[in-house]
Formats: sequence, C-alpha cells, structure tokens
Amino acid sequence: MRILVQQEAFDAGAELNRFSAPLQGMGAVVSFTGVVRDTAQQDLQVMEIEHYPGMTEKALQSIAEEARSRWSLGDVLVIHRHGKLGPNDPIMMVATAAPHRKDAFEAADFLMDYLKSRAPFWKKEHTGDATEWVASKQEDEDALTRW
Amino acid sequence: MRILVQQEAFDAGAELNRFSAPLQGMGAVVSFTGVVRDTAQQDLQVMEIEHYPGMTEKALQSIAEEARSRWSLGDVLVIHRHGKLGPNDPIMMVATAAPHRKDAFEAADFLMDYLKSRAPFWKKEHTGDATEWVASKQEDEDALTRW
Amino acid sequence: MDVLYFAWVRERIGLPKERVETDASCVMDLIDELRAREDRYALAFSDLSALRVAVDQELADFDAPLNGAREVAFFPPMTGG
Amino acid sequence: MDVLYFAWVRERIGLPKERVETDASCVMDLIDELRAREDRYALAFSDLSALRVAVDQELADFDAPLNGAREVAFFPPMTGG
Repeated sequence: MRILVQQEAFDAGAELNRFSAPLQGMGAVVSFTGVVRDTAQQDLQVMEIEHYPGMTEKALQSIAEEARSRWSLGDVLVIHRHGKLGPNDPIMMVATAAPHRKDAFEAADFLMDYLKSRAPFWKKEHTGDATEWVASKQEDEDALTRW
Repeated sequence: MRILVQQEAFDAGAELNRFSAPLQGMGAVVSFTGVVRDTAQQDLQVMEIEHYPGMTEKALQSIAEEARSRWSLGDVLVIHRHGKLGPNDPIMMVATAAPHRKDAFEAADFLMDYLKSRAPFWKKEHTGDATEWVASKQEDEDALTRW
Repeated sequence: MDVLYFAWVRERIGLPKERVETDASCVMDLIDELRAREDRYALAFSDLSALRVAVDQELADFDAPLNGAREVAFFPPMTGG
Repeated sequence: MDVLYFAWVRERIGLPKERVETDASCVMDLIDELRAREDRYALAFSDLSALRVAVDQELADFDAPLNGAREVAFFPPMTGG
C-alpha cells in the first residue's frame, strides 16, 4: 500500500505502471486521476490546495485500510498533491488491484468518495481578480451514504 | 475516441498518459486494465483470445458510442488484445474522461460489462496438460441489467 | 452466404468459415439445414442455449430473417474483457 | 493545547496555530472560550454548521471530550479529491 502526500507533480501513467508491475493474480486494475478543472468563467489561474500535515497521511491511510477491509484487494495506491496547481494539472490519483473487476471498481469509487469529504484538504481558486475557497457539495457528503 | 484491436502488447501507463494529455476541462479520468489471471491450479501457461475480425471493431465502436450517449464524457479509449497471452499480461484496457467523477466511473464500469458479454472475444486456457474454453458467467450476463 | 464459426463451435464443426447456398428465410431454418448435413453439425447445434448468432456482424436472435444477409456467424457466449 | 485553523477559518482568525491554555472539558466549551476572546473568533465560529473539528488529528463531534487532547483543529468541510 502506497500513500503519498506531496507538492510535486506526479506522472499518472508511470505511477499506474509502477503499481501494476509487481501484481500477481490480480485480474483487474482501476485507476482514477483527478484533474484541476477550469471554473465556469474560464479564468482559473491557480488552484491552491491546503492540507493538514500529519492528519492528512493518517486519514488517507485509514481510508485505504477501510477499503482493503471491505473488498478483496491486492493493493491500493493513493497520491494527493497540495500547493499551487494550474488548470489541467493532475491533483490526485487512486489505484486499486483486485482479482475481480467489481471489487476494483467499487473500492476505487469508495476511496474517491471518502477522499472528497474525509481527508483534510481544502481547495482555493485564484481567478482573474479574486480568490475563493471551494465550497463543499451536499452531493459529496450524500455520496458517503452509499457505502 | 480510440478503439484498438491488436495482437501486440500495450503499455497501460503510456496509453493512460496519451489519453489524458490532450484533455481540457475533464476533472476525472478513470482507467480499467484487465489482466490474465492464473487458474486456480496455478498452471495456466497461455491464455488464447480468439475474436471475430470486422465485427469486433464494430461492436467496440458501438459500445463506446453508447457510453458517450449515456454519460457526459470528453473521450473514451478501448484497447483489446487477441492471440496468445501469458499470466499477468494485460488483456485490455478502457479509459474514460469526464468533467465529473461519477460519469467517468459509471461509463468505465458500463464499458467493461458490455465488453465482457457483447464484444466477440472468446478465451481459451492452456494449462499443464489441457486446453479449455472459458465458460461465460451468468453474473456477467446479469450485470448488463444494471444499465 | 458466408457462415462463420468461432471458439468451440469452430473446433466442433472443424472449419472457421464456409460458403453455404441456402434459401433459409431465418437463422433457425439455416440451423436446421446445417444440422441435417452431418453429425458434427448436429452436435455443434445440439444445445442452442449455449450458442449465439450474428447476422452481418450484428448480434441477432434465432428467428432473425436472413433475406439479403451476406454473413452469419455462430459462436458460444462471449468471454471478453 | 495546540489549536490549529485551516482554510477560511485560518484566514478569518488570522493565524494558523496557537497555544491555548484551557480547562475546557469538551470542544464546545473551547469554542465558547475562543468566541469570547475577540470579534474575529466570534465571527469564525458564528456558524458551526459550516465547521468541522479534529481532536488529535481525528474527526470529532462538537461534544467530544478534550481531556488529554494535545491538538484541536478547526476547519471548513473538506474539499479534497
């Protein structure tokens, strides 16, 4: 299990290959990459991500362990960046490996739902002439009730 | 939209990056890689994949178009190999890109369900001393009713 | 028309493809004609629940019409992915 | 104990972290003490439905006890992913 919280960019394809290479008997590998989306006004300059050092790593570890306890998984990868990102920069990725595709899909979906609302990250958008903290969405909170 | 039916191996990480690089405004990229799993007896030597040239490409195209009509997607990638593969070789991959993660996840899950049961591929396992066509699973057929 | 066989249907019949002259109006009629030919055909088509058919490269039902069809394929349920 | 603030809570209060001497027995008591300090605290803690709290780096409720806690953090709902 690999949990990375980092300021530096990451290479999603290289990480997917590094994750997959040592797997044995895992028929399914799912990856999710989250990318900075421009705002509706198309003037996003910077997406700044603040986090809570110490708690972040513990929260991600605990979410990943929860996924491993709920599904039959061979391995789990979580990478989440913080700091200043630009439009179309990858923010984070998760990958799951499982003997069967249903487990790999559900676990990745679960990880994303929990990462959104239970890991201590906060996004701030810098647009043309303003900065604004991204508001949490009720639908993200509601998504947790699926699990 | 890129649909590849090929005998050659592919590099899942490189394909994921190639798929992601030109995307704009897509907040979510999901990939699924299907890998040859060894049999319960641990003696799988070759997984042979037969297909129906001509129909295969049309079926994959049609499944991918159906996904694009059902979800808001920026792009779709489908790669499926045929011929003789070994344990832990990647068989196929799909990738989906969408503004929102729910669309990307659901569309990838849908593509996999349809690829399993509606694209003309047949798997034959070569084990220690025998060959056997892989039987289709009722659960794979049932999975289609989800959509 | 061209009749194609895949996977164990191909192995049981012993060839991947053949040219068939037929007036069969639907898939089921074609199957009945093939079954009447030889044991290996009768065997391959003995359990239709284990077979799928495509007409001109589109999945079809056993009662699908064949008028104008150029290519019919028989195979077991697909196991891709 | 150390009290930490993140995102707009940090900006509103004007600092990321401070040492607080308190006998507060639960999170809510600590909030009441902080609110009484200055307007910027009262403002930051005016709508608790917009706030989340972690005690020793674990998410907690506002009525969570503080006995022995070394670190309490206040922040808005998380927006990771």
